[in-house]
Amino acid sequence: MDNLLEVKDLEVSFYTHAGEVQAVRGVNFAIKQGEVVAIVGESGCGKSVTAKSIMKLLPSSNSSYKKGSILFKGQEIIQANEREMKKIRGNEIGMIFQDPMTSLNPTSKISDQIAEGLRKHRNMSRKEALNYGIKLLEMVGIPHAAERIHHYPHEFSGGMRQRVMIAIAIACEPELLIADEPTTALDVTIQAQILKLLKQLKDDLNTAIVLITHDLGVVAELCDKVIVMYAGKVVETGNIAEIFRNPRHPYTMGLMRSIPRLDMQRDENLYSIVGTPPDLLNPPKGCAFYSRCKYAMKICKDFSPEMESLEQSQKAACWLYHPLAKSAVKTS
Amino acid sequence: MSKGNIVLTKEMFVPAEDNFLEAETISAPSVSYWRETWRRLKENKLALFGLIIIILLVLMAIVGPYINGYSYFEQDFSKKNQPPNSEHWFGTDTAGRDLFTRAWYGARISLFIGLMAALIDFVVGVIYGGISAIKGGRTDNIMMRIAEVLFSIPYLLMVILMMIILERGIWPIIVAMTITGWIPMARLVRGQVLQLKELEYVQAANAMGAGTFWTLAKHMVPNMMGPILVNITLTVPTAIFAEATLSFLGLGIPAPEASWGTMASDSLGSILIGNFYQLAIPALLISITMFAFNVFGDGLRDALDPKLKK
Amino acid sequence: MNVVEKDMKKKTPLVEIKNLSKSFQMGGQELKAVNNISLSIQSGETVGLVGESGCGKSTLGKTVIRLNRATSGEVLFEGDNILSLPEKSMKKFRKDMQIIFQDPYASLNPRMTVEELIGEPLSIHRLITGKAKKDRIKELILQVGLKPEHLHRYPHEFSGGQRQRIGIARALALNPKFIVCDEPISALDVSIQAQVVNLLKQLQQELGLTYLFIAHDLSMVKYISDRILVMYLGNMMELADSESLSREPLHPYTQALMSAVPIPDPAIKRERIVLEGEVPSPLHPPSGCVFRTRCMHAMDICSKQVPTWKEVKESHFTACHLYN
Amino acid sequence: MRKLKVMALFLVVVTLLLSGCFNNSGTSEPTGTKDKPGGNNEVTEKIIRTNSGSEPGSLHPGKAEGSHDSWILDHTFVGLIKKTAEGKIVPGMADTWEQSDDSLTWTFHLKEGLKWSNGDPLTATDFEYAWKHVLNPETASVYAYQLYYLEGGQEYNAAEEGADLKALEDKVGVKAINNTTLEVKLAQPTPYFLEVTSHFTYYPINKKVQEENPDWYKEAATFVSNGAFKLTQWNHKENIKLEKNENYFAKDEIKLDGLFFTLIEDENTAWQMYQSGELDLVYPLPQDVTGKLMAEKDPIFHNGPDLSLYYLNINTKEKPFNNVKIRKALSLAIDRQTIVEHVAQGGQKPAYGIVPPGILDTKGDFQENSGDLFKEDVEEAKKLLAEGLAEEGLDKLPPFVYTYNTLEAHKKIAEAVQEMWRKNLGIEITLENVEFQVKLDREKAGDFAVSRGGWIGDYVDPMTFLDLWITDGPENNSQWSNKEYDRLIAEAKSTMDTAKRMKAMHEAEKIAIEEFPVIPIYFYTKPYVVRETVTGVYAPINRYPQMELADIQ
Amino acid sequence: MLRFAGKRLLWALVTLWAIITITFIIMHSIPGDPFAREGKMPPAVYENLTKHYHLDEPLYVQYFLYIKSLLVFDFGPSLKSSTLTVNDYIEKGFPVSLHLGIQALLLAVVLGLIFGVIAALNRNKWPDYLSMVLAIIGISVPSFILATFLINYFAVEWGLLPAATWSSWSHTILPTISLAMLPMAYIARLMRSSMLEVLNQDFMLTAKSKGLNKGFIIMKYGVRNAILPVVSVLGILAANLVTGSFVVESIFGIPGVGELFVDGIFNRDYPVILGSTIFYSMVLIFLIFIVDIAYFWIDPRIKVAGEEQ
Repeated sequence: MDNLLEVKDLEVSFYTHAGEVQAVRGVNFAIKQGEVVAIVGESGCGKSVTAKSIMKLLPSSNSSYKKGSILFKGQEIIQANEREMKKIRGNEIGMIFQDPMTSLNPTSKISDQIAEGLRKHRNMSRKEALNYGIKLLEMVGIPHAAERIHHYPHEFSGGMRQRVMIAIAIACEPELLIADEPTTALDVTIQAQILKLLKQLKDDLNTAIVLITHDLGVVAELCDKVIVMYAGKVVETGNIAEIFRNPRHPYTMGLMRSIPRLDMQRDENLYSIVGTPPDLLNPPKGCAFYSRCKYAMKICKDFSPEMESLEQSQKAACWLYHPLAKSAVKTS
Repeated sequence: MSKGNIVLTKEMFVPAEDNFLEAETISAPSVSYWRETWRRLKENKLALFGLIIIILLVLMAIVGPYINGYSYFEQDFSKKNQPPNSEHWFGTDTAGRDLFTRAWYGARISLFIGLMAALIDFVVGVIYGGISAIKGGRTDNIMMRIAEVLFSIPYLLMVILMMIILERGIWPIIVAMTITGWIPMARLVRGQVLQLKELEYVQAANAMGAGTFWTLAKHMVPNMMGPILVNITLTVPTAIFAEATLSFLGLGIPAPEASWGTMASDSLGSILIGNFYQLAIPALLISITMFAFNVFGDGLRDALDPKLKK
Repeated sequence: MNVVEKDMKKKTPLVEIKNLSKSFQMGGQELKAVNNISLSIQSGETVGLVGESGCGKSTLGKTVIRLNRATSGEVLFEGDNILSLPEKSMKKFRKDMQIIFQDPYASLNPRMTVEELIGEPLSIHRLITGKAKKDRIKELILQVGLKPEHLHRYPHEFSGGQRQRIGIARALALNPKFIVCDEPISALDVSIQAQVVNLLKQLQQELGLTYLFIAHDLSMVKYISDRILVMYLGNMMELADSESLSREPLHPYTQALMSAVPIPDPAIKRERIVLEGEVPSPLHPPSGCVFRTRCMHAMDICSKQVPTWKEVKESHFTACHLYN
Repeated sequence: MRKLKVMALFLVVVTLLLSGCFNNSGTSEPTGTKDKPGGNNEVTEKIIRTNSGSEPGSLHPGKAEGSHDSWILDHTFVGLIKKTAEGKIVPGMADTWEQSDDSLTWTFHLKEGLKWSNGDPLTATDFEYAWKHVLNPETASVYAYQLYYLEGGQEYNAAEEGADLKALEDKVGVKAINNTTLEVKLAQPTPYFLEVTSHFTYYPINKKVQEENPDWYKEAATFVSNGAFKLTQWNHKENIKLEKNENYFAKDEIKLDGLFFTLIEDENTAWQMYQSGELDLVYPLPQDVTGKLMAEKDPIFHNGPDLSLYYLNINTKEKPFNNVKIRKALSLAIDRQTIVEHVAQGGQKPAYGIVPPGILDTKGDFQENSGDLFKEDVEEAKKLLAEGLAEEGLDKLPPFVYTYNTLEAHKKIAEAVQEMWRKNLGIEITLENVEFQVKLDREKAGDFAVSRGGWIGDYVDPMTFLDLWITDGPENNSQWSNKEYDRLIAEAKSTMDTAKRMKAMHEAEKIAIEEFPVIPIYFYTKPYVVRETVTGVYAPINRYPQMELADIQ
Repeated sequence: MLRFAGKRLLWALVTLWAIITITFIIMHSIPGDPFAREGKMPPAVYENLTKHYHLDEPLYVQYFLYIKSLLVFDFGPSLKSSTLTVNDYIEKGFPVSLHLGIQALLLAVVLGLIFGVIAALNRNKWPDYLSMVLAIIGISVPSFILATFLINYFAVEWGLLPAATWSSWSHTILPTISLAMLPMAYIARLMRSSMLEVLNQDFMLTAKSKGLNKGFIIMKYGVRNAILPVVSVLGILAANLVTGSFVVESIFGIPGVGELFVDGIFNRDYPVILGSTIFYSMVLIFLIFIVDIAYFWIDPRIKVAGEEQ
């Protein structure tokens, strides 16, 4: 297997005064070179924590890796020390954050912020880094890059800043790019621009991308594989066609159906998932989706389902696909 | 699909009927904002230590002057300049007065000055800053300019003016402390109100038809309490400190009453003749108080700031 | 709602916005956030308001219910110009018009319990007290799908969707006729958005509410609105039935907006109109048609002349030189 | 690039700071006797380093005011006469003098060959010019009234606007008959006139210099004087350096090379500077230090007499203080010895009279001849208080306020007096400290009950104390009035007969003590420290310690 | 920029005028008289003095006379000194106070920032506690006590440094420390809380995700952003420091301008009161202006009002 990144049984917890919050409760996935994988789920489902775990960006003071491993090109990230991480961060893995307005250092020029990584990882001179930075900005579609590179972040609009963030993230041509909700904070028109850009980057640089989002529309545009997370666990994975054509986990189904389509009728009620996700301070012992699930069965309350292969690459964790459950599905 | 010890039966695979009941359940215990703050404060040992010192100081200010049976004013020249001993725990001053009693009597006055100054700062600052920010525009501009001008007028001149208007006693000192002391508070409140004014819950209140006073009392003040409290914890020691400096200039409280400031400035000369303790006692008490209020204020700031939440 | 009803109400619009403008002063310069907007909203109707951030849609929403002071123009509420009323008499109207905010985290005072939050409008207007008030609050919280046991909790203990529902309950407390929904779903997860939208729709049916629904996402707006107004840089671009707007968007900007909505179906491959560039600074809006700098159909005339607002098809208005 | 700029800026600032912008870089601060008291002998220049409060208001004899101005003037100027360490009057600029039979005309004969420090000859005209300059209303001299003894002096000084100043000036009773003869006409006989001429307002000024450069006195470079030392360095607000004046007529008596005054106001710091070897003579001293040094009989400690009285004003116009018995009770209940010993701690003398010691009577010392005019007696005080209250129809003394001006020493005395009254008489009073200016204001307005007062004699004669309390006297804050007292003072003022004068003044003092318009507390002293290596410093009764004749071993 | 400066200048003038007027009113409404003294002063002498200094004129005339002389930057004479005018006092005293103030400011800023940053980086650990305790000692000991202690030990007991006066650089050390302690502590506290806030910002994560060194991140991302609130208080702080401290200057016998503020008032030396007030206000206004400029320089987000792109 030539997996670029392999996450196995990852468990991450935060410690608060109220107790341990099990933010990630066993996540498995793998990404190959040049693949675009989406991690989808509601806020608080652990998708951002998973992303940050890969970069070891979680605050050490109150979080810990409980279990599992993260292998990046065969190297165990969890065991890596700061020095090794510094080589990986920004160099082999780039990261884009959700809010472009706060993710750039407001008191440094863009040129500096791009050049820093290049000078560190690529040993470029100041001048080389600047020229390369201009090239990068042009690449991410910033007009007048040679001039704009000397500007400060606040002189850019949100969309432009996100482009800058992307330029910074891809500066060292990382093999993996983690995009943590890169378009959530942006207008639709700008979102479209950013998605187009990411797609183009993927094609040009053959970068593997982990795209974290709660918007399935975005996923459909860009990704090869989808990982659906719920309450710290992966509930369904599969390639994009499978998932969109035939979502198997009730949560995925719900997600799919709650998106309004332009061709929908007004008086049709939108499908909605009732309730809110469980508190990960005391995760339910059964299926975490139990209390919101239309197809819930008695077993779901007390027993957590395992991931089960359903199609070629599609897997889901749901008791509905247990041989004993046939009747239950019919009645709903 | 069985997982080791779990035996799956068909009955388990019948639809659950009552599962939606838990859909909106919040399992965590309800924690109010202040309780959360208190908890975070408790975690900060230094701040807690500060709080305990403050409480002890206040307690001693209440009972201290009665403990060893001396009065703060009675002089006994035969016992002057005694270093701390079993009879006079903190020693005696140049007039043979018991320093232990005077120190705690002084605590009363100093703490009272500090607390009153803080209270007045708070009231005036909130009202002035609040009105300025809420009215906005030209009124705001003018009010802030007035504050600016006041800030530049010699402090001492106003203190003397106050002392003349208000006659003798402790009040002119307190008013003197606050005469420009409220300006930082007003600025803080103004800044906070300007920020809060834009917040959606304040706008929501406006949309409900809430009046200015309602918004201020219900939404703004409670949400500004954090920074305001922190500021107050700093005003108290600042006022104690400023009283000491005024005492140095001879504008402190009237004799024979004692405040830490007057005790310190009175005994400045004592260090010259080796009666180190006479200066050390008020100086230490001022320092301890400042320390306690400052660490408590710092702790409070951290505890109140949700952004620093772990 | 049948056609007859609709026609009847048309004669007495609940809210009538006439030539409304709102400017801000920025460092001595004038920022025209809302420029000459006219719109009638019928009772029971939902008007969607769409545009990119910074296009003035929120400002318009707030100006209509007088959370901002308008620079010029009128807002007639049931025939009364509420913009010219003294603050005192405004209080009466406040009961009839409410607002639901975008950010469910910022719109609830973190120091108040849910009960206090929902009860606040009742307290302000001193309509009911004691048990009646308690009952009303209970009724409201049930109405938005939460439980009475939640009443003593604080906002931070709720999820975004739950908070938004608390905000809705608060807006409903005074039985308003008109609610400005200021991007109530933009900050929510997709799955939760549906909850809120369904709730709003359901309440509208039950209570006969009138909405001005602001969003930057056409898909949801289209779904909830009867009519949609598209704004760009403070100006009206297009106004039409949501059906006809989505079927046949006239203004290039609307077309681009429609096209930008991602379709959650990998099978559908389409040629998207991706708008280049950014919204220009409203301090220095382009001359003529404000959209011309990003318009793929821009013509000479667009920079010279402001396009007129006209009815291109029945009840379908737009301001674009293409339809001259 | 930016980093470089910041670094450069930082370096500039630091160099600027380290190189320092000290006023006296280049000019020297004398090393004097270094380190430990006892000093060392490596000193080449004999310079005494001392402290002199704040920046002098003026070093122009006609405009100076305040004691520390006069301290420097005393060392730079000399008037017609001089006084010895023992208080004896000896010739100064004047060699001899005589008075007319009616004592109204004095003729002074100046020494020959007198010179100003710049070498100009000093003549009688300089005296005439200087005195008239002081009296000129346009000069606005604070101490002009010191020259009111001269005929026409007050009239000239009090000239209304538009009056013929020239004519009034000509009528002033001072005239240079020739270069060495000065004729002075007095308005009325003044027995202590000779004494008065040692006051700095009577010092001469160099007419030529004054006319050429009216600002001559503002900087060391242009300063011209006639005393033992000349001003050679004046870093305003920092220090003043005096050097031996080679043109001084008695320069052979001067052993020192100069004096160095550091202008530092804080007494504590001054004492600390003495301790760290930066000063050789310190006056005034912090109270606590005085007490300690005196108790230890430290050889560096010296204590001179002082022509001043510490007392309390009582507002005799205010009930119940209009009652003599009550006033007396208050006075008798104060334990002066304790105050002197434990509070003031400067070896002061408890005052049982008004006139301080050190003033010559017909025979012996005026104060000693007076003796203790009353005795402290708590029992008597209680009795008097009860009687006084009964007379006033009161059963208790109403609470009243004791006002003192802001100063540590006054506060401590006030506290002690308060305690004594509380313990001895059982009365409660409030102490109020006000700013000096406010106290003066209140006293002038009669808005006080008891207030702290002090008086420093202008000249060495009992009159400088006794005429304070004449009816409507400008310093009679007690607003006391006694016809007999007024008569006695008038009598003493109008006669040149010393015996008669002294008798009248003794009687007046007795009356004042019977009625207690003021409560005398103590007579000041003048405690100072000077290094043991320094000799010849003496403190005249109405002057700061004089270093003119000092020497360093 | 020029327009901005011009506008500020205009505002400054209006503010100054208000300050002058109010100070004028207050100082004449408190009792006391520059020439009152415990001694006899015949009315004639008093009249001569008041006439000489125009104090016999009605107040409004005095006011206009003062304003008139101000227009040519003449702060008038000192009523207590016939040697130095108010201008002289400021001219001679300000360089000294400025020197001392800058030294104290440098010390306060450098140490304050270091303490603040250390405290924030080690929040609620011993370096935090230690640096805060140090800082708080700075806040808690009034300068007159601190100064007395410093002189007593460094000069009298150990003989390491001169006790007082202002004659060489070594003389400046003790007063600098006395003066710097309070602002240092203040800056340390401010820096700590500001730094804590910055440490929680998203861009800190961005920086980390770039694989940059910790020290680099702390300096360029942390300190650079956290310093802004410190800069904003620097104006007032610096104004107070460079215009001298009465307490420190009088204890150390430093010929600065600090005493003007207090002595002027105690002596009712009207021109000195006004002069020192105006001088202080001008320094304050100027420094706040400088700070605004600095702010503009450090924080690119701040556009100076009135200057749009």
